[in-house]
Amino acid sequence: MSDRRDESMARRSELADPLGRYRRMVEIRLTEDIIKDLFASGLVAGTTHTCQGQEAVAVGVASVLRPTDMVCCTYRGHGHALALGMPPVAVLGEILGREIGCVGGLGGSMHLSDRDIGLMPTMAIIGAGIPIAAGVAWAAQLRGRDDVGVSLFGDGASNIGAFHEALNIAALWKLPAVFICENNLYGEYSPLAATTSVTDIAVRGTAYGMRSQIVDGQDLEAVMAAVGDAVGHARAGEGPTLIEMKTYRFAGHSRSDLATYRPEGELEAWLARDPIVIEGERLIAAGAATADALAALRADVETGVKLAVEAASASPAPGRPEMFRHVTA
Amino acid sequence: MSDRRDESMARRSELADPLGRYRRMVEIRLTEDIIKDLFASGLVAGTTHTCQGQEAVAVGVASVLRPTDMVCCTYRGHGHALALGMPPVAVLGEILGREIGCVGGLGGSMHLSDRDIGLMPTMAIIGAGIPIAAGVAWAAQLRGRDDVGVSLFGDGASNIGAFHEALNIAALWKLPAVFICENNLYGEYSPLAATTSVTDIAVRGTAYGMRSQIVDGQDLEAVMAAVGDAVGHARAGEGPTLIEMKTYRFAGHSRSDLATYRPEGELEAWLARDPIVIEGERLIAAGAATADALAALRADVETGVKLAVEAASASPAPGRPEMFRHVTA
Amino acid sequence: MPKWRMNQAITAAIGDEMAADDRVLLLGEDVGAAGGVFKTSDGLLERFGPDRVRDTPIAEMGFLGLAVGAATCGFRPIVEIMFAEFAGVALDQLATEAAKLRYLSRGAFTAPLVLRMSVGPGLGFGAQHSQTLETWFTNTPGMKVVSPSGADSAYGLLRAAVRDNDPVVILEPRNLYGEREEVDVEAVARHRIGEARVVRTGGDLTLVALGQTVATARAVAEAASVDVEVIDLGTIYPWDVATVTASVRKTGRLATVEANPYQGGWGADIIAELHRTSFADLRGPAVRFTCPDVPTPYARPLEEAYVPAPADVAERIEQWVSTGEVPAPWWQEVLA
Amino acid sequence: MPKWRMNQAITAAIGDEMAADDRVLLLGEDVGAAGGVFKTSDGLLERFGPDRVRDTPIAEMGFLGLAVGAATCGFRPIVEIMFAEFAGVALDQLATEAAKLRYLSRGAFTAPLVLRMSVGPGLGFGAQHSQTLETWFTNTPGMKVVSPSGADSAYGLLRAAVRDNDPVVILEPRNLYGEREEVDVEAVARHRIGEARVVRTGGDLTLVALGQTVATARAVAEAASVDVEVIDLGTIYPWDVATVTASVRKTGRLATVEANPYQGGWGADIIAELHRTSFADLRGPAVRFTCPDVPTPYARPLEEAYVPAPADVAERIEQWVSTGEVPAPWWQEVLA
Ligand SMILES: Cc1ncc(C[n+]2csc(CCOP(=O)(O)OP(=O)(O)O)c2C)c(N)n1
Ligand SMILES: Cc1ncc(C[n+]2csc(CCOP(=O)(O)OP(=O)(O)O)c2C)c(N)n1
Ligand SMILES: [Mg+2]
Ligand SMILES: [Mg+2]
Repeated sequence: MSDRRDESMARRSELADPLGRYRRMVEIRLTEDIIKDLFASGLVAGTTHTCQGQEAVAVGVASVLRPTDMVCCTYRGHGHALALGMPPVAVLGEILGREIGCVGGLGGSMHLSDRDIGLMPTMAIIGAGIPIAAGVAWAAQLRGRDDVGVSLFGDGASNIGAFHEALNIAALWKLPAVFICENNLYGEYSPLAATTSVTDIAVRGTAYGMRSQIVDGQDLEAVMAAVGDAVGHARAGEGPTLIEMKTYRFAGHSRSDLATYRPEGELEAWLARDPIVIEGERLIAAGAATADALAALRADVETGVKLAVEAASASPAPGRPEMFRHVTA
Repeated sequence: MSDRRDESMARRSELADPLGRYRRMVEIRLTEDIIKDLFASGLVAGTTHTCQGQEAVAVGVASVLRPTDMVCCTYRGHGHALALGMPPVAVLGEILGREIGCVGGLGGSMHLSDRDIGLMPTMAIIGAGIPIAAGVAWAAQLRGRDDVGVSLFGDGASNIGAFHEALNIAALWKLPAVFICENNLYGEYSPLAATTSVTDIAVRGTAYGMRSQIVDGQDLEAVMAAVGDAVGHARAGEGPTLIEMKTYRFAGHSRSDLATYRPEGELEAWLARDPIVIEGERLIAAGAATADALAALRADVETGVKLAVEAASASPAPGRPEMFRHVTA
Repeated sequence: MPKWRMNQAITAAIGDEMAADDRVLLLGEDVGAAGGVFKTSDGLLERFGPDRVRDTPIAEMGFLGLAVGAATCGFRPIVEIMFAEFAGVALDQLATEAAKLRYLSRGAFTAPLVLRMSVGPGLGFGAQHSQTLETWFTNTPGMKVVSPSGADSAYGLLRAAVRDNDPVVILEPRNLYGEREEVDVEAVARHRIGEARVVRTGGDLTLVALGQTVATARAVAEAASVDVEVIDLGTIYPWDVATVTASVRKTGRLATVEANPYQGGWGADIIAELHRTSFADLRGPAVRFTCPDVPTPYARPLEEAYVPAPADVAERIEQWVSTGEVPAPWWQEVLA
Repeated sequence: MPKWRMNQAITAAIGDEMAADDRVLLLGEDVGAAGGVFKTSDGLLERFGPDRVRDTPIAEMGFLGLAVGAATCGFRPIVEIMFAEFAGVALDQLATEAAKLRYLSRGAFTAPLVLRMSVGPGLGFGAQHSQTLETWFTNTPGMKVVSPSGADSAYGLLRAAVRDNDPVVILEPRNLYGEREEVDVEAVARHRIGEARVVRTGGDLTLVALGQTVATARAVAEAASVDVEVIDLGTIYPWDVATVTASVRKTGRLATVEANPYQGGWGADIIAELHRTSFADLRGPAVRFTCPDVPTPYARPLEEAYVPAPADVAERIEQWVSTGEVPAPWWQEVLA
């Protein structure tokens, strides 16, 4: 599907521009909102995990990567897919289980991927993507390329064995990898303090002699700066970095979660740090846009996402023979 | 077998006395030497992992524990079994696959255990015993007992996922556990630096907010002091400790390993820090023994171990029906 | 008799065992404050407190290992691993540690724990959250593996599992958590580990089912013109050879219906063993109705086609009984 | 033709593939400087350097995952996991990630890796280092599982596995590493994944063997007065139905010999499938000769009794063919 490729690549380039990045954050927000609605309305079975509130991480990471860098994210991956360039229709189509989806409707919400934009199959087993991303980095190192492998995972994932094993090896072999923990303060319904013996995931870098950093994940520019630095470090052959993004998911863990476990006021405090608002204000302050222009942009994006839902809904489900393809070579 | 129990308990009490501890270190050394010979002579199949050079850790740990504390060690566990009170004949008999062995010859060299002395089944999967020991500590905590769970493992084991998962939970739940890493500088044939991204395993405590300490594992008194302190901390409900014992195995990894991978002079340098010699000199300096007395003691132990080999060899192999017992309840 | 959803029955069984025996613990991700992601422990934290109902980090190897340790000290932990696939990060503690402790210590250390996991396709969870994975657990002496077919057996088997002195794995069909069934809490002894149940008698063919396929098999029996005897295997390791053998002696025909891929699936063990015990009784070859040998597809129509469909199975059985010809798996037509 | 020990043949196969294709990598614990704990990579570090022959930490999940990642980028990693039991800490990366990558990406990402593990009882390694564990791997579409029976097939299957575009698991019988066999490096194509080999022709009975039991089956054939056809299955997933079916058409009798516990062992799948494909050809029930359903005992005489003994199997086969009576497992006598 080379049309898809061209479109994705064009979308990726849009991130070079501050307004393009802002627009992408808005697109992620609106797409996730619609996805929640689709599930809520019973139109889709299964489960989904949206990332409202974490858009700055997705867009910030994608903005400093090349398409030949490889990203291994999780089931909470719609934002990353969109940020890396995947068109909304490919995300929505996959979630709806349609041919037009990024993997033809065979994967579903938890398994977006597209090789062209450097998005690995998103793995739905906690921690599984961390060593895989390290392996991708190893491949780049072996080839003498300066591409990097990027692993995105949650705070909860920092408690699982694969995290530990992968970070030790990555540090030991000085792999060109960037490990990005999106610390959104919860793993499912459990707050960080109930599952994790430290408050800052970044301190775990010490256990591997790995450089690490805490970043304000609501601030697009902070994200770009930190990831850009880590990527540069990796490309230069200096080894991996662990970055902890302090962030928050505005919605529940998955489709059915109303997030009643949150302490009062917590969501509100974080809503006050909405990454889209922060970036919008910055653009306005810098004279790069007016409030009206941003509102118009939002309306435009909304139209696009609605069209994407229509296009996705119009796409047929994959035919039965598809089920038998790509099992083995 | 309550005779066995009485004998083991009596042996355990001998550790209250400095000379008893010295004697036990010698016994471990000589037993391990004989085990190496038994395998070398082809008398035993399978594999074995001896601990010459690490005796101070085994005896030091056992000396500060109660029989109701539980110890989970590894396939390199003969020293711990003997230190905790298991008679040489039960160790040797198990390794020879005889009825008289601690588990009737069904387990073998890698699977010594005895509930009476608090020795859990020794697990031969790297890292497996670490969460199990934490679980034992959890049980004590739940019961409101001040017993502790002790996990012994190697430097190489600190790179496996189970280590990470167990230490996080133990710190989080403030379990009465003591995690003791016997850093003997090698995991099989690989030196620490080839497998581990840090030099001191103790720094890994930071990743869990867990207190940790580096100890001279060749010095019996230092071992006792550090483990005693950690055990006290645990019994008081203050939570777990990670202790790194700097030590060395004088022999190869297992029966067939000649350890040719060691850099020149390394073994010699460590032989100069033989824990038995260090403790012997201390006893002499303190006037607690003469060199002659220690030599006599050694000869006496040697006789005992030889008798144990004879008794073990005279014991029959388990009968076929034994193979079918204790599979399920 | 209460008509419970299966997750309510599970909650009740855990609650009843915890009330009866204070050595019983519950641990897993979000089993406490949240009451379980499938609501299989709703209210238990409030009832039994955080010592006994324990939320864990995402660390299946770690908390299963903790349960093994606590079990050796006399506790009876019930461990929840949310999806059976996650056993892929923890299998060691079950199969290589817990199942061998008793043997390796000549009975001095045992691991009377229960490991509950949800299994099965059908809910749109995709390739990594839809398998049944029995065969990861069914060639390891020292443990037991059961799978309930509804609220009643979920209640009964769970209570039996907690009281069992060995590690017991419970594979809970995820698509049944919300299904209601009458639960006879008095007659809990009807569900014994190692015992299959004839849930529908019939004379023409024995259809062996497990977990979520018991409903499939019942529907097949309703739909088919031949007289199908349905056996709910209940325990898959060690399974009940005697009950299946007795049934086949009567019917002379054997089939299985499974929610897993064909090659290497659990039904093969049933058929191979019956081949030995009942060769003379079998009037023709036994047949397995399973999913095809592909990962679970996501798109709804594909996933629906993936699992054995009652109407399709019924039709093939009818043809088989009338013509004597062994039905080939449906996907052979698609692939041809 | 060289007469190599199996570990030499493995080393040669790895070396030949690495020489032929610089995308081939080798990684695992002590595979480099030490040449492998079973000496299956002796000299390869010197030959190919530390980039391509890589010692790893003790972190099976981690380094298998790294191999998956590298494989998606076009490398062909050969991963050594020393004992198959250790897959219990890493199974996720194989069965839930590597095997599903191709499907989930519609072919865009694949994991052409080889996972070598040593298996089997017989060497006094005790209950946690002696299992064969096929069934952990044989109901997962998307990967392949083979097991060599000596130096020749170890060489051939390994070369085929490296060239295969899917994850291939190689279960190497540990007791054969030191055994010599002629290796026909030219005729490597004789060993194809998915193809069984008739290694001894016979007319009375088909005896299907895998890995270390191929030698057992050959010895049975030598010892027995009946004419036994021995099939070396070679690949256990997906296994070669056609070859076994053709043999049974000729012999009319089928048995398996397995180095694993009885219930749920791989032989059941063979028999169940043959029951379907060859019902009319089978003159009587098929039989499985396996280990008993207990963990592997350590004491030498017990471990010797644990694995199927050629003389015993031969005797039972003779009785069976002459009397028509199905032999019961030997341990039923002990247990009775
Ligand atoms: C090995 C494993 N265990 C459990 C789960 C179930 N699970 C899915 S998401 C999730 C929470 C993950 O939390 P975190 O890593 O913080 O990521 P977030 O969802 O917050 O983005 C859990 C426990 C899983 N997918 N894999
Ligand atoms: C999961 C697992 N991987 C690999 C092994 C094989 N193995 C046995 S001992 C050993 C080395 C362990 O090194 P370390 O932890 O330092 O302990 P030491 O032997 O030095 O006491 C290895 C790799 C194993 N038993 N389990
Ligand atoms: Mg989180
Ligand atoms: Mg070591």
